Amino acid sequence: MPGALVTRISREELAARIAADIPEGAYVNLGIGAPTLVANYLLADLEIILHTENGLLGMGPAPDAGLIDPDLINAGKQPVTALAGAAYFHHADSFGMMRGGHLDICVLGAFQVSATGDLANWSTGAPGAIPAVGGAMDLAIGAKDVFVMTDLLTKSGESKLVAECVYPLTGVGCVSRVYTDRAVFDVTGDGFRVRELFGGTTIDQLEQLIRLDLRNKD
Amino acid sequence: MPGALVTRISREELAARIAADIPEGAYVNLGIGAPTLVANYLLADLEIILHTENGLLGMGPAPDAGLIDPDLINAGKQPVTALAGAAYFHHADSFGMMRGGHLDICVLGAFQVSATGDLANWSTGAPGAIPAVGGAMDLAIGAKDVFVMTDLLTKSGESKLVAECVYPLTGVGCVSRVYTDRAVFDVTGDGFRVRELFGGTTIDQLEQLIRLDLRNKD
Amino acid sequence: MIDKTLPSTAAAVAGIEDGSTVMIGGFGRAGQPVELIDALIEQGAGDLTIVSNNAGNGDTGLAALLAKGRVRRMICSFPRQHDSWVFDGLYRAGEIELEIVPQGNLAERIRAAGAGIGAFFSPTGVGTELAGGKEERTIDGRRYVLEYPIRADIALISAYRGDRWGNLVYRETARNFGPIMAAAASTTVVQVDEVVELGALDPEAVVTPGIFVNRVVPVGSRPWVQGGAFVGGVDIEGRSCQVRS
Amino acid sequence: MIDKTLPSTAAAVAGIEDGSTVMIGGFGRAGQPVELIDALIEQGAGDLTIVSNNAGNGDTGLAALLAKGRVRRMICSFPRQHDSWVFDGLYRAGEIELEIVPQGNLAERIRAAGAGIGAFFSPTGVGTELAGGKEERTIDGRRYVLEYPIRADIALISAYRGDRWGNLVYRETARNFGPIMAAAASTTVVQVDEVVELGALDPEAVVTPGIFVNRVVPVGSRPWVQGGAFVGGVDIEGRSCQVRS
Repeated sequence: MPGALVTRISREELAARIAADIPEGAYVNLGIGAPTLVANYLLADLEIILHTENGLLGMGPAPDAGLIDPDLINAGKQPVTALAGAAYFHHADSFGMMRGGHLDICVLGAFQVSATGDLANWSTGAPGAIPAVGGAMDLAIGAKDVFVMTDLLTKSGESKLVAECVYPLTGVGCVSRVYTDRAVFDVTGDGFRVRELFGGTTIDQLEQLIRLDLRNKD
Repeated sequence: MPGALVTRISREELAARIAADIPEGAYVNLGIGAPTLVANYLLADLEIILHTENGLLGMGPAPDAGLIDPDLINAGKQPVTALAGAAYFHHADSFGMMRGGHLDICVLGAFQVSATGDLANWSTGAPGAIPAVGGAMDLAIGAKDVFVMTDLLTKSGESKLVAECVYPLTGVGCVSRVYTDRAVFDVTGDGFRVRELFGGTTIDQLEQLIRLDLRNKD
Repeated sequence: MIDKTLPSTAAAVAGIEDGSTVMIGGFGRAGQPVELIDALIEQGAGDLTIVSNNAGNGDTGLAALLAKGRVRRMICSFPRQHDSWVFDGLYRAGEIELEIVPQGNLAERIRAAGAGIGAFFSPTGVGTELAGGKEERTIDGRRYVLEYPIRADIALISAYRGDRWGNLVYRETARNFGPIMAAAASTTVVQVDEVVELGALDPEAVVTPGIFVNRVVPVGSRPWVQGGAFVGGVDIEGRSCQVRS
Repeated sequence: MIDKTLPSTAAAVAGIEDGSTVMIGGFGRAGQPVELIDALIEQGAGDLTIVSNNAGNGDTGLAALLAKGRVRRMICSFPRQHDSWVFDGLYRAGEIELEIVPQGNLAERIRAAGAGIGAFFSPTGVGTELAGGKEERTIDGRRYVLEYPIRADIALISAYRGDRWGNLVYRETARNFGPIMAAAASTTVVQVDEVVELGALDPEAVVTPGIFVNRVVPVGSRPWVQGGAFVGGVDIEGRSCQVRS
């Protein structure tokens, strides 16, 4: 497995790397799961406004242990807090905010991302699985920039960056950038392009791992 | 002019007559112009909730002279007050209330009403006139019951109840009842039917005035 | 005098018929009208279609209604949660129908019902299997699918405070689906922590005007909110927590 | 630190280009952002398309902008008022284009732009000349016409109080088109009576969250509202009135 030799960064390092790309003043939705980690690495002296689709802008960190308010939760149904400057709203307004293109960035996990920016992250299509989509499809098409946060390879070593998604789609042509443990990729009109390499990773190695061209052909 | 001999009631009496048909608890929009008079005749010990489409439920009467708040106006842009229990909302919510069928009654003026309940009240179609529709079309299709308040005849003696409207339509098949100075008419699947006669008016006289059948043919 | 308040949750859910479509507010446990659902279980209506974002948590509230076999069909965005074992069992046994709707389309379809919109073109779900069979159209270069309103016979929602005209305010993210479901149902039934005097709610801050509400029943404060103040909550495992100082 | 406040109305309207589509809030005079319109007149942009419910009153605000010949086209529901002589004159002289939209369709089309809806079927206007040429469809037995979003480059609105994140509250029926226009424009500019500290606005009562707002400029209290209290107004003829005791 060629990937085993390549330098990778940890999930926490990756969260910090994504956080570094989020400018002050951005309106940001962090998806359920690993993307939630990004919040821990936003610079404390920058004002970045977090949106949670269940009806809050200006979401703050988790409350101290023992100070949980069950009416105040995030989209993952975990207890959160609200910052000074927060606002509550109902679900139609909240998803209008997304669908209307008002969020600057959302960060989502992925099963697969295609070279044209298609995202698959809600269902593996496994028979017998109970389908559940939540806000994934709305987030995918809603934010100005959709960042994906994922390992480059699955546990069995298959690339999550693919020519075409095999898993059921969440959104078509919606991903702008993919942050992985080995490199950051931009989704361009001409497929994936490497934006940044982590550790000793080379573009040749990445091309071997994902079996897609990462360079212009001219 | 046969109509000249028939008993009529005054505009104020007509407003009182309409008010008497509005039950406690009804949500009601009173259109600009004569319908606004109806508010003066709602029974003071009944709670009837007035809607004004510029964003208020629980509209109260005009303020005392000298106590005008320019931020608190009705759809006719006249100063009003707000009752205890009032609520403010924006225009999309306000017109959603109408369009969604949540108002029980609206009372509108008319140029013409057709036997199938079409309403013409926003434009005479006169060349050179500046068109202006406001909320008329939304009100016409929005309320559960659309009451029209009008003189039966125009100043030149023509019936406002017609087989088919000549003036540009406000709404199709939307009027449920027409309150006139000579009679009250229900709009039925089979045309106008007299609900109530005022003074000495007879159905024969009405049929002569409006030149439409007012009786079942069987 | 208009008085939409009722003395009991039993009175509040009276008359719900077999085969009804019932919207149930809440996102997870926040805003879930548990006392009204308990009353609905007691009331006995069955063969229900339930519209709710999730499909119940643990063994209480919506999960308890499901466990009683009263629900024929769920319309929701996210039935599968860490504590949705009741729904999971019914679904795997083929004992319940499921329509999955992306959360924003669910919200907008409910909103459309209340606002008298016949259908709308949504960009959400385009090109996915959840748009399968739906009319698609490209407008100004963007692809959309046509989505239809979701209406209900009954909405059961939870709010924080209400008055006798049915005006409502909510609390924090427990607002979620309440305002749009209130407008989308023929009969809207609301449980509130507290009924306040008419005029006590700031008209600038009323979230659901009473025009959308038919019945209001006070169920008392939740354990974590008393008299309008946060007095300590429970975490997702149900352990009780301290008051914030 | 995010700070959307600006020191002057001139700074607030900087950069508005010739040919822009500009939404202007207000219903009649209530909520009309007169100070921002004055700044726009001074700024000089022309060939504008204006989206606003009315077409100006008297000789101030929107009417003054029209009088300067800066507006090519009006999209509104009700241009003809007792004091709309400026618009009336331009229209009769053929010097301005007019698109009349039923008020609820105007509001919903603006709302659709902000909410990312591609188009929607509305029952308003069906069978009338204002639906002429529009796609019609019968859904569940009711006739609808297809209406498209109205977007703008700039929205100029008036609110009561705002904070440096752009959160807004309004006052009474001056709220009208503000919240939906704020969401429908690429750049939203708001004049407020007062800028308050972040956190001073109740998060349950914020009507326009700051995500929809780009620039906030305080213009001081209106004559009839000072420090949050009603202190007397002017009637429609402009006569000053007493404070309510």
